Amino acid sequence: MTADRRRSPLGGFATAFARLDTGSGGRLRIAERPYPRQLDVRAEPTARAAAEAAVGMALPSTPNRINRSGDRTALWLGPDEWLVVGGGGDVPAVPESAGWGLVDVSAQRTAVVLSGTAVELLAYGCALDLDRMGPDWCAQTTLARAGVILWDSATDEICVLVRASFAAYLAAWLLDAATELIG
Amino acid sequence: MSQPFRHGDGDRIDRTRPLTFRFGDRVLTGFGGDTLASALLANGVHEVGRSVDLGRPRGIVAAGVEEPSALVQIEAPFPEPMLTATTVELYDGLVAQPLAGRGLLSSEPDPARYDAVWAHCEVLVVGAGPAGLAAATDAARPGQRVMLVDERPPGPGEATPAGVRRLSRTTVVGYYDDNFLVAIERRTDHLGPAAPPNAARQRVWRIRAGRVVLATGAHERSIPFPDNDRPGIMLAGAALTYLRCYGVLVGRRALVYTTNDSAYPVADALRSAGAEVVVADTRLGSRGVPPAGNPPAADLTGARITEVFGEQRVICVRVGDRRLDVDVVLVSGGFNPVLHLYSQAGGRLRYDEDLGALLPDGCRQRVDVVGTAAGEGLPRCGPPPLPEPSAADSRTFVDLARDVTIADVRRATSAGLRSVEHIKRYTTAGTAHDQGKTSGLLTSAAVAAALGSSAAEVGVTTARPPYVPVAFATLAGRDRGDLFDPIRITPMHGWHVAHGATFENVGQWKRAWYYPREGEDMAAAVARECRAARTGVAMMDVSTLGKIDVQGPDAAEFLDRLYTNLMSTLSVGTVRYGVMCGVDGMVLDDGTAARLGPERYLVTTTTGNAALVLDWMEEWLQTEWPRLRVWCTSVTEQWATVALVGPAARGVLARVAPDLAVDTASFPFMRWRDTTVAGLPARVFRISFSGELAYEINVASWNGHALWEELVAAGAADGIVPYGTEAMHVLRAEKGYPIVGQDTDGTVTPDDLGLGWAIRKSDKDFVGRRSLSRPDTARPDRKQLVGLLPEDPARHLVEGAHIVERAPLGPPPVPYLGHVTSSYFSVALDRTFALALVASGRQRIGTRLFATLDGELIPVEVTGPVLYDPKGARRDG
Amino acid sequence: MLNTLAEPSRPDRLWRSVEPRRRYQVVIVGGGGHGLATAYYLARNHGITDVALLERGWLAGGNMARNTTIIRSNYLWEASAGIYEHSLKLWEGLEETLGYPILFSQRGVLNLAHSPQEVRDSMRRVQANRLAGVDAQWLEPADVAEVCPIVNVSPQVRYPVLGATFQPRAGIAKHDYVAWGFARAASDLGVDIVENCEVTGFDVRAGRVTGVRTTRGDIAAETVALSAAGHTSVLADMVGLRLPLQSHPLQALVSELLQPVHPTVVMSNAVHVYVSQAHKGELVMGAGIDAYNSYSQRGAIHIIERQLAAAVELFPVFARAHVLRTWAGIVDVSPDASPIVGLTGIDGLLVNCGWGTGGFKATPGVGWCYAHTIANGEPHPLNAPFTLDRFTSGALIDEHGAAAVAH
Amino acid sequence: MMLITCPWCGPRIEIEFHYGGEAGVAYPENPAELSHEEWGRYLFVRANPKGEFFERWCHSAGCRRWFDLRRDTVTHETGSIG
Repeated sequence: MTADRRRSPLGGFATAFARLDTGSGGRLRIAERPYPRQLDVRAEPTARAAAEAAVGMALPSTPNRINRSGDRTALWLGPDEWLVVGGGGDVPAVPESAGWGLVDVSAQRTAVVLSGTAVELLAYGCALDLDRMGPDWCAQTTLARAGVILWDSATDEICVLVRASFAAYLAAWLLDAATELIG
Repeated sequence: MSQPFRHGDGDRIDRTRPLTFRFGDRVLTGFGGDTLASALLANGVHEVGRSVDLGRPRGIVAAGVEEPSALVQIEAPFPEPMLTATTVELYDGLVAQPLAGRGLLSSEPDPARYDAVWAHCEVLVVGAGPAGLAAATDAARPGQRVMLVDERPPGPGEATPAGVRRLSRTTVVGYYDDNFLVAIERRTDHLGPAAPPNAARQRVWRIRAGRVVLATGAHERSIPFPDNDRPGIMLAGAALTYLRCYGVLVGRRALVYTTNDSAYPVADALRSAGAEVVVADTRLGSRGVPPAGNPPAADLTGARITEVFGEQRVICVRVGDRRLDVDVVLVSGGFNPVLHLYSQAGGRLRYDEDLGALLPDGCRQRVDVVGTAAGEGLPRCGPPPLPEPSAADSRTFVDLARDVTIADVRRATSAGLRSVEHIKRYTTAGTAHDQGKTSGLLTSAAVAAALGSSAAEVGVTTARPPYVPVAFATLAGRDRGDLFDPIRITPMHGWHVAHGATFENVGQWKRAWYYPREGEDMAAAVARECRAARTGVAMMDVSTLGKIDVQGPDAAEFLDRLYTNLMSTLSVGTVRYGVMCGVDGMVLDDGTAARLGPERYLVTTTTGNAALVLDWMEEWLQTEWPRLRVWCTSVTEQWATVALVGPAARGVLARVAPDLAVDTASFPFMRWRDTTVAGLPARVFRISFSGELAYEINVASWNGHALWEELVAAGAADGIVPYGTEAMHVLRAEKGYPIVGQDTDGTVTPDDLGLGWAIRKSDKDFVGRRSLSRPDTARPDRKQLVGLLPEDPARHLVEGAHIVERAPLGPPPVPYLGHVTSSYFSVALDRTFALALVASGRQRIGTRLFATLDGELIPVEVTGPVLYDPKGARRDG
Repeated sequence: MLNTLAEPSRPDRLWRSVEPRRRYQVVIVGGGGHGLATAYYLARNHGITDVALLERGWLAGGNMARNTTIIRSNYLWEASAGIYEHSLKLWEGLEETLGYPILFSQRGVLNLAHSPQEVRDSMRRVQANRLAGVDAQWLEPADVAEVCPIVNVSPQVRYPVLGATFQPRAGIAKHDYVAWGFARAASDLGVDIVENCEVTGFDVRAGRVTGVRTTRGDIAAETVALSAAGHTSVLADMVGLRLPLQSHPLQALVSELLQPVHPTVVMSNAVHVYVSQAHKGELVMGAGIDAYNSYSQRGAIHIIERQLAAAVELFPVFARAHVLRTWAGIVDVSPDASPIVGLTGIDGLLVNCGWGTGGFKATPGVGWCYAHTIANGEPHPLNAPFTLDRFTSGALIDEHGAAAVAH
Repeated sequence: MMLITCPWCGPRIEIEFHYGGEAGVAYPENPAELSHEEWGRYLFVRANPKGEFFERWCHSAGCRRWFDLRRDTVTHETGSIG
């Protein structure tokens, strides 16, 4: 493997994000966290344990909640679907007739982290009641006119997972929404 | 003297902040906190415009959003049509014009920003009057979010209850399902030219509330009498508002004309401010007992205004046998609780005889109405009295905004109209900017009188959003320009831009259309790109194709049920073209399915249908076949895909994929291989949408740009050419490959497209199969996809041209056989050609038909759809 | 060709709203534009005046009072062009026919194309229209700007205008006056117009509909003709007739009165805008259809917001115009976006429905053909293709492409 | 704007959902055995009641699950089925 020649969907936005940081006096920060490992995991109830063993962590049972384990987080996407974000190593192989499945979707979406007045910024285009999400939440929803996965990635930080083809649109939309902050 | 009618300190104005503005050709002054109306009145200006139909002078009637008549056009800082002077906050440099009923739109682009935000609360209180404040205070408690929304600017010294979020200059305009309310906040209008350019001028609040409290107050209404529209005739409550809030004495010789006690404090206040006031009470023998204080008695009882003198301004009125010289007439015909939002919410209204007004009568949504909006403390004076029928009825207005008189109403009823809805449409009453806020019940009363029925029976017309007019741009918000709709791009987009590609919109995607070189037009560029693909090597970004990972023990069975051909018979490592039908048997989408493993497939869809096909799969899995153990996952953006096409493609691939045996025997057509391309982990498909030797190379999308550049470099020796969607369309059309959405329109079956071979022979069902045997879908003379060769090989048929059997055309309607779906110039064939859907097309191969274009007839020969390399000899290079 | 601002005349005589008799030759259920036109042509073309027109509320108070009054005939398929063009020809003489000012204004309709595929579809429709005898032409962006200078034809917008089809004979009319004109004329010819009379059931004897039950008593009839648009399913259910219809809200809005700015009618399916400026000066604009079934005459605000975003992109001059009022009609949509007009398989019961968003422009044309069907017991050649049977045979008349939402 | 309760994700705005029309219309066991009339009815005829309606929705912007919902087509009041 030659040198890393990857390009992240929002590589071109770094300076604009930095300008927002200074312009808003640090009140609001937007940054891309590129190349997050993402595994889409599907499992029937009976095969749940096997899937968890394969990805090496427990998958949340409660809708719109996450489990954290070391550098990985498992997001609830549906009654039989999860997204395991972070970690590394080989993608686990799925045995035949296992009753669970897995797809490497690491390049499908990129991660944008919002910190500071993230909730206020999201309120411009997200209909969720973000003040009432409780701890360790995640949600699939729409932000502006793009489908996203939002999750509580750290204290005072919300991570937005957006499909690569929509990322530039969403970044431009977020920066425009923040116009009043940068003056 | 400037502002001769200022009197005392209004509690809303700031006398230390003088402001200069222009109205019409007059330069005037006012104070911070003034509305345009209060500033005009302070300067003794009552007449502000002319009425829409009759052109009569019109003045200021009210002090708020209910204003029916004082319409102005704002000229600066930016033109805005038809605002009420009573709601325009004064600022330095305001320029307004009187308005004669019709607004003028500016041809200048609106420079303002607009935005929208979502908000959530447990309790939303609408209206910050006494009742609203009390409700908000009462609701405020830890953990409970209370929003208090008020249309006025924050008044000096107005306290917001602790724990309450207050929005001022914010008007709730709509009340929708599930306690969803929409409010408009006017954020910078009052700053005029000083408004910061980066701030949104107006903001749409989308509020979801657990419970709503409507403290929306009541609107005073007038009393119909001849010439009751003259400037200087206004609502009594408004006069008090102007005095108390804005320090404006609306006149010095006032007649207070009332049906109820609420006007007595008004008379009292104006008298103490030095005005001469005569009180005329319509009630016979009433001494008028006002709510509090030492009441002045009515000077005239059982009184009726029978005549008004003065055109631009009332100067004198006749009450009974008395003539009174006045400069204002202050009218109170009772009050209408403001229940527009309640009604929008689905609330029922009942007519209350005592109030002569509608009251809330129950609503399915969680909403309470409090204060005067619920009728509390309103005078129980019944509806205002109507004058006896007379010639003056044609000057006695019920709706000033639309110039509707009692005579108009009677005309409607005598024409046979009975429903208030018909009468509204006949007279246009209630349809103006104010939507009949002050006039609605007067109109109903007039209708009732004309029909000899009651206002209760007549009712009122339905209140619809918005409660007050809202600018188009405000509701448009930030979905403008490039943000109007997402622009979806591929990982190689930057390269295409840098290399001068022109783009076409394909759904939300921007796709490279062609790459013109210096001095090339579209035709030349496309010809060059096609030539490269047919004779050398060319490459295309096909990353936009939809990709779906289908896995699970029943994946094969699942795909067999959705595709017209069998996918279960694919062996691992191979790829198959497939067609999907809707339940109606019409072609839904096409693409390829690659078997990645015994229980895993990767299927592709057309660019436009990626989401539709995934939804389609999920719908069948979840709602019809829950027992199938299959999972579908979109991987469209996981992979960047480059098509490497042309006789020289193998050599180029060999150069960048050293581990891959590229010879036909080791890597035959319709197979896929995992390997390394340019050092990047890749999956290569040997499939072709051009008939040439071709590979589709997939890498993780973040490596797409690197792969593209490596291929450009590796192909340089062979003069590799990047090509766009137009060349792709030409190449596939030369081979007769249809494009779903261009050669199909939702009425085309697989057989119509000549894809009968892709329909399984086994009788195993697939979605849509039953529809293919319906009488009409089984007809032999259906429109079928064929090729067309214009007899003049230089003649290009327009896509959409229609096909007829014979020339010349008869008179319309002329029967036609079909239409041209695709039409191009082919470099390979050195001529033009087209694809068309033609009735019984396959039987007409070899015959001569005509393509019509705007009446002209172009002779064409019908051929099979495959015009280039029909034997498929070029597939392996 | 700026629209005039002439105040329409207000006639001093309209229709007689009467007590229903107990028996009629024909009962038409639904006093909207279609029902009124049908009653009128029954009397005028076929001499059948023993007709009752039953309206459950106030006359023409449904979609007739709620539509955006666009009149055009440039539909894709021969069958559609046939009936809509017949209708347009009738519109052209309707003021004289009815002796009533309906403010019919042939200011032309532009259907914009925003993508290469829309250009293909537009060309196809223009060619089909010309063969069908419908006036239609293709305009390049520059020509679009000539016809309607306020349209933004800049290539710099998200979905640029790539051209448009133009039907010069198309236009608008004043919906209420159309209804009242038909009502007065029908009433004069002896048709009984009955308002506030809701049909609550049907009398069926030996598989034949012999009358209706109403909130104003039972009424016998030799023929019962449904003409109830969005409420057709509700009525059909009463006789166990299941129709391929779904009822949806279709929203519209109106601005304040403005000085003339918009000389024609512009429709854009891609961005769901269709707008004209009425005679009095207000902008009348149609929005998209709400996706779900509904009988509530209101829609969701996001549809309006989306439509106005598109409108302001397309017409920057509209930025500071104001929305005064929004509302919704209830449209009955058929699977192929084409109407169903004719026999039902139940003797004595006829149906006219499924017009979706196309009902207003068809008013005189369908009235003419439906009256013929009622009078002769078999369809007029122009409505013959619009049978229920096509949903069995599969011979649909798919107008989704040409119609989409913006009729 | 309706607030629709997804059985998994809870209340979400209607924009997040895809409408599926009448609930409980099953794909025929053996389509080949149906008459043209029966097949036509399956293809095109759906209930269209004024009032209570049992219908299908998909939380397409969320968990992508289909579910049935009881909704009043006049008031838009919703409730789960069961």
